[in-house]
Amino acid sequence: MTVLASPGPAGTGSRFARAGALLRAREVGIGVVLLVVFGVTTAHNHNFADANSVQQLLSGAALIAMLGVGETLVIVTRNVDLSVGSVVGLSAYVIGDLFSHHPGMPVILGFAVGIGIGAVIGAINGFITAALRVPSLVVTLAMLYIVRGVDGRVVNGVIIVPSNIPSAFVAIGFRTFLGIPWLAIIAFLIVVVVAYAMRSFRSGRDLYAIGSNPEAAALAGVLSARRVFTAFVFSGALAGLAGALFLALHAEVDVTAGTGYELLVVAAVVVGGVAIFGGSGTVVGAALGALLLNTINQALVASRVSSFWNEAIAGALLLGAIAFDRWLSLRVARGLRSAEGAHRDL
Amino acid sequence: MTTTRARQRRLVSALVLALVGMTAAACSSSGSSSGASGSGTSSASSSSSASSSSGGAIKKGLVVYFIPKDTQNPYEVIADKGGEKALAELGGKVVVSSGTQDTAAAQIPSIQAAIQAHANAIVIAGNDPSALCPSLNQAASAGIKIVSFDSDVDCGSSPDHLFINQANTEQIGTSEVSLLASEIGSKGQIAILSAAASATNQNAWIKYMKQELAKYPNMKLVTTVYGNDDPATSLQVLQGLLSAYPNLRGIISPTTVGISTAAQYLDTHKNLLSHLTLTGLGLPSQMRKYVEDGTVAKFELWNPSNLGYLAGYAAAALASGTASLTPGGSLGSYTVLAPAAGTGPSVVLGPPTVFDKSNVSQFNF
Amino acid sequence: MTSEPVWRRALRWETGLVVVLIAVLVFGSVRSSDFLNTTTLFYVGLNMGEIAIMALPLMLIVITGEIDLSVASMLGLSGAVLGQLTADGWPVGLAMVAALVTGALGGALNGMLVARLGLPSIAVTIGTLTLFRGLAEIVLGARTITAFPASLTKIGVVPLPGTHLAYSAVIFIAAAVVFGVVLHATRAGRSIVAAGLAPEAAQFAGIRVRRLKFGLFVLSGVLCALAGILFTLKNASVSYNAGTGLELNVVAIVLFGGVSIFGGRGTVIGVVLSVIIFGTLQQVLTQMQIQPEVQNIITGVLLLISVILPNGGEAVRRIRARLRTGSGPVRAPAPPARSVTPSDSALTRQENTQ
Amino acid sequence: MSEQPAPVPRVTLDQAAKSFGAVRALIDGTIALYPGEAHALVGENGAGKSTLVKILAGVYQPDSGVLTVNGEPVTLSGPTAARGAGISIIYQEPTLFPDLTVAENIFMGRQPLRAGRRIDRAAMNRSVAGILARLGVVLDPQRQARGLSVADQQIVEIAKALSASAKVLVMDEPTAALTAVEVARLFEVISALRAEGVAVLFISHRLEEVFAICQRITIMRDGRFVRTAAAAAITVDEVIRAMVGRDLDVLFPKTPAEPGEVVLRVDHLSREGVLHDISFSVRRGEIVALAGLVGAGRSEVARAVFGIDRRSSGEVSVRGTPLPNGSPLAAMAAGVALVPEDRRQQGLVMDLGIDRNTALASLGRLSRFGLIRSARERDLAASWASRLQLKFGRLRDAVSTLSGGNQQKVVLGKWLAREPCLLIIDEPTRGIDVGTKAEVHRILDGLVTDGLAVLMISSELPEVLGMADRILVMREGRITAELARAEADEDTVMRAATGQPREAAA
Repeated sequence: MTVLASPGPAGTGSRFARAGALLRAREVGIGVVLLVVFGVTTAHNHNFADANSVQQLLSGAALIAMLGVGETLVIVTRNVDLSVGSVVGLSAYVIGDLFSHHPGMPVILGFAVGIGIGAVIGAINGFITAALRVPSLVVTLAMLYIVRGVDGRVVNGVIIVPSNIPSAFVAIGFRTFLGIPWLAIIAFLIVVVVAYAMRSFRSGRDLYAIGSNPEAAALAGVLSARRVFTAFVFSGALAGLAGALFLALHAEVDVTAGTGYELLVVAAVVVGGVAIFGGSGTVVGAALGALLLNTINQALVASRVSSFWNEAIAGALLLGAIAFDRWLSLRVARGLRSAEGAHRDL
Repeated sequence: MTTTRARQRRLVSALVLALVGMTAAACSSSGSSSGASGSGTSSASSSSSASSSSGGAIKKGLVVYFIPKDTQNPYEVIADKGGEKALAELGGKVVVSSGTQDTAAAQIPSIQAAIQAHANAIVIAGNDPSALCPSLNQAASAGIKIVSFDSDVDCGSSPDHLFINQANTEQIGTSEVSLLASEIGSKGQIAILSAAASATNQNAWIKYMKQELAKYPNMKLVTTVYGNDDPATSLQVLQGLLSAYPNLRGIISPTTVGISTAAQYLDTHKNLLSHLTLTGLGLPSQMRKYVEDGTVAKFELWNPSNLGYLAGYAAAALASGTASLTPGGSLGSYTVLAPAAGTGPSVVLGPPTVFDKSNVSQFNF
Repeated sequence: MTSEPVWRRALRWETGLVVVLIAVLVFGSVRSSDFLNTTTLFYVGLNMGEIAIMALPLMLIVITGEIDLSVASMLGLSGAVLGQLTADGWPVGLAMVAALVTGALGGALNGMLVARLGLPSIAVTIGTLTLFRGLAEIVLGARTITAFPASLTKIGVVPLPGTHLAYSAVIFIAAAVVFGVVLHATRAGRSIVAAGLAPEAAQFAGIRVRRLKFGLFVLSGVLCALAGILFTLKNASVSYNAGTGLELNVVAIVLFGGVSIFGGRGTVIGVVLSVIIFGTLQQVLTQMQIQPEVQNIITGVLLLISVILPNGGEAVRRIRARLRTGSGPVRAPAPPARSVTPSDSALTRQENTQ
Repeated sequence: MSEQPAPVPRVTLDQAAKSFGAVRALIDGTIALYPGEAHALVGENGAGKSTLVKILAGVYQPDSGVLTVNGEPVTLSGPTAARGAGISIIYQEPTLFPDLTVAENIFMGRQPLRAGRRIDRAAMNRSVAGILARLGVVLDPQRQARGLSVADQQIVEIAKALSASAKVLVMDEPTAALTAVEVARLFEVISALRAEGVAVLFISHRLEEVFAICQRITIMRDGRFVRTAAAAAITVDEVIRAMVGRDLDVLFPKTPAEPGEVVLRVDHLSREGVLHDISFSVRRGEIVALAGLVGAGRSEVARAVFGIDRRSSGEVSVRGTPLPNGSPLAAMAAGVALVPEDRRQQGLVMDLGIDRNTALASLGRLSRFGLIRSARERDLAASWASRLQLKFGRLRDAVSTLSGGNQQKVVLGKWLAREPCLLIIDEPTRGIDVGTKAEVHRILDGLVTDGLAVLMISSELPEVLGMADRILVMREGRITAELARAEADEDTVMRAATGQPREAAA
């Protein structure tokens, strides 16, 4: 046992340090891939690095990144939220509808409504999942259908046209600050704040505990159900906010808004190194994952690849990213195991 | 009797209104496609007599199933309303039925429902050129008349069906190109921002655009990108397009989602306007903002409500046997055109309306 | 989790499904005289056939605790291959074989990534969902292939001679019987269940779990390719986006059929009932001219019910217990009177300062 | 909380009852824990021990009965409340968060905070380092818990309790997974805690341990309190009789073996970084035990022989025919059976019935034309259930409803149904109550006399010494000694297991 069997703390320390470095490398790794994709494309076509293009890279990824943050909170607890896409759609449309019928409505109210809608749907997801102990994948899949249906009833084929959206609102979609799109800034702030909270607050650590070992979490007095509930509410609220920003970005919305986002977001989060079965992963990684996927997609068009090839290549790269992340975590595990072995050597 | 007369009068007035509206638009559209405006006037002048000649024999109580691409497509919702208007005036009824996704699979149950409900006619906008043919065949063999609009189904003669062409396919292709050419001085790189790669009408128009482009040696079509009629995708491919071809001078987007997305982007990146011109097919309601603030100078469309109205009228006429699919045959004021490459017998609504600052605000669709 | 034999739980759920089905049929025939007839039967089979066929292997995969979201994309890809090769003048039979081989290869890719590399199947198959669809797009581009012999495309128009069933429906029924026997009465079936409930225990009992999963993904690929062929012939045409988005319907059907997303639980009869219910429901609602959006909502609600009901009893008991003692999953405000919880926070603060 | 005067018990439970539906898990739970005292709670599985523990832990609320803390009646609304009351529990299976650091594991839910309710990681790591030092353990507070040895996990659990400044420490079979040396270490910790006035509730099936460290013993049977007695005033036999309610014949029935021909031969077996050049053989009619510390590689040998893990070099042959690498199926075909270490994860499919589990390894022989004949399946299960004196309701019942001992019997039945020639059994009686323990040993002895070859892995020295004909001692993946039954005793085995008698230093 350890008492009899342990090398100098220095030795172990360094080993674990290395393991830790590798752990951090999950984010670093994605960053590297990101830079490579960007570099290669730019070398191939210099305009890929010009202001407009970069701005679009950022604001294009902003929405998915935002959704990815919420999705991460949920996935870390061993759950998943497939309803985000439909929430984006509903929230975007309802806000647009309000603007068209009450032109005077203050912009901020638009955001409030969106966040509110998302939070309510998230609360429903959360309650059914946490209180009734129903697999979230099924619950949120069902919610995806339901919200889409409701959205359809609301939209009823009437499109929200740009002229009805207050310019102050649309401005958020394209205005930049110091050359950085507001969308990207908002997403960035959300990522930073949530990342910090996930690391430095008990509630944040609770989420990891729940996903890492639910029974242990319960025994440690973690209020699992309440935390999971909160995670879903948060995910929903972010989806609602994303809906508002979707409207700001496109200045118009019909029923197609946000369709298919659910898979996109999960993909981004997974690429971002968040373990699909909970317990580990960071919102920073998720955001980077979103940025990476968006960059890849645009790089393909920008490199004049026939548009028929985009989807296939995107899919292949996605698989590559997942495999890469797996390889990385395996190395971490090996690092720990070797450290462990050494740990017990006499 | 009196009631029917009243209805006929309303029908007449409606047709006239619709067509006159178009003519006005055509004339005001600063001389582009003059041939088009000509045909417009002719149909207008003949409309009243035509409609009265046919209206009388239209059966009452006809049930027509309108099957749009999906129940949410704003353009088609307007068209369906037009159809409902027509059938209401003809004493029949329209059932709008389709899926939530614009796939053929989602439309098939609606066709089946029409069969089960012993409908008199089906008016369909095909999500897929061929996938619907087997089901439509079943409908036809159940005695249901088939009319296609907006996006034709390419079933050859099984079943026989009438295609209500929003505007002569070739004419759209050519006029789109000439619109753009006139704006960019007939030279430079241009690109097409289309909907789904499999959309029949899109591909048909693009084919003719390419033909037309042969006449402009200095205009080069560098690529066609597909936004799948989804704003996000459209925006993404547009951006890629712009960084891939920095010297791009013009974009044609023959789809309402594509053109409005592109317009919104240009509107928010005015620096691009100095060298980039956008045109295509769009809804005035969607585009008004961009036309009025100068982001887009001109774009085209026809009145989807009139299209639906005509389709509904045609369906009723076919179901009543007052119109036939034989080329040269008459449908109200319209003549049935002989089958051409890719389409069976068809009727052309008229030339597309060109919208610009002067008229964009007059249209509510 | 459950101390109760698997089959009894399932049986209870299936009786529920039967009730739902009867309800739908009664409702339908009351609302429309044109409902309870052989045409409807034919249509249900025609519309559900391919989805149903894809649901069978997916069910087994879910029972082993994995999932395959790439089914609809594989349907599209195999259809594209079939179409392209036929257009290239291959004999249709050969083209079909090629399509099936494509399915096997695609399934093998999924299987390799999941079973061999141990990647999470939900992530992998989201990736192959995109990949397969993309390959289909490369194969067909903007073209739509219609060059199929009428002798084959008639399966989209007429039922199997002597029956009122669509060809794809007949194939599904045959396949369902085979799947039922395999899952419930063979070593392979037991292995699948064991692998889903306790992978390690299964391995220690000499069950080659990885190989099993690999095989199931290949099987899924092949049957999705078969579905792709039927789908193509039914529509007498194929374009790259054939069947887009069907994956969620397939998953929904499997789950509504009572297959546990956690693996280990599920019966073929449940899935079959689920298929029939969804098919007839669609017919009823469309004939009643109910907007498709409402159909979506109903689908979602049914799905929710399907998972809430089995857990419902438990949940209620838990919540009662909570109300009684103030403990339990969703923590109620600290219980009154004699509880030590109030002092709890104080103590914690004390500890924190250590 | 200040020290209570000795006579006032820290915690008392009086006639607590708890039922789950029809099942009366606890009928009369009565116990009193005094500061500075180690109190043993013994009883067969199903006697209600763990239910009582969960009540103290605040996980369950008793249906009736009174719980007092420091003399005042309380309701523990949950684990947090229990911890608040100064009660800490160390569960049999350590409950750690593999993805989190050791420090976080210890302070989960109680992390020290700084301004703005933010977690003060520095302080957290510091105090954890302090606690670990106090336990004399070198363990990096910032390492991930994933990959910790069972012993180290146990340590983390204890550190958890200490960090909560527990006044009452409940240990549910803390030694089940520990080897003798580790147990010795644990006992030092316990005495240290007692010295600090902590009341310890110690639950174990190993009576020798109970008598070694406990001052007071409470015995339970069938959910009822039987008696509490001072350890000095009661004998092992009395305790066992009180537990089992009947006299228990000898715990290690072992008929001297006359070994036959070699069944299993292992030559120079190695596995990268785990096993080094392992060679030994097991003959017909003998029990060979693998002894050693946890992590010495005993279970790894079993896994490599059975083919769960691939071997990087070396030969394994059964009755002269070499086994292919990494193929459990081939091993089974050759007549090898493996009763694994972890019953719930590896031995059984907990949600399946007794019949299904028993048949799981024999499906091939139960089928005709690939179809399983359920009649034969049931007969198989039934016959083994009776032969192993399995206590059960219906054969359909999920094995999760059975007691640990009966579960182990199902695992045995599953493998014996294959009529193997070699039985590898890893921790045959871990977490099994005394009564069933003796039964399992009798079964093993019977099998061996019938000519089965048995390779037994056990962390319980008495079991090893009591049942084995030969003892192979392992250390760091190597076989460091082979001892005949005659020459083996605790001391020789421990020396071989630890290399030098260095434990004196620790």
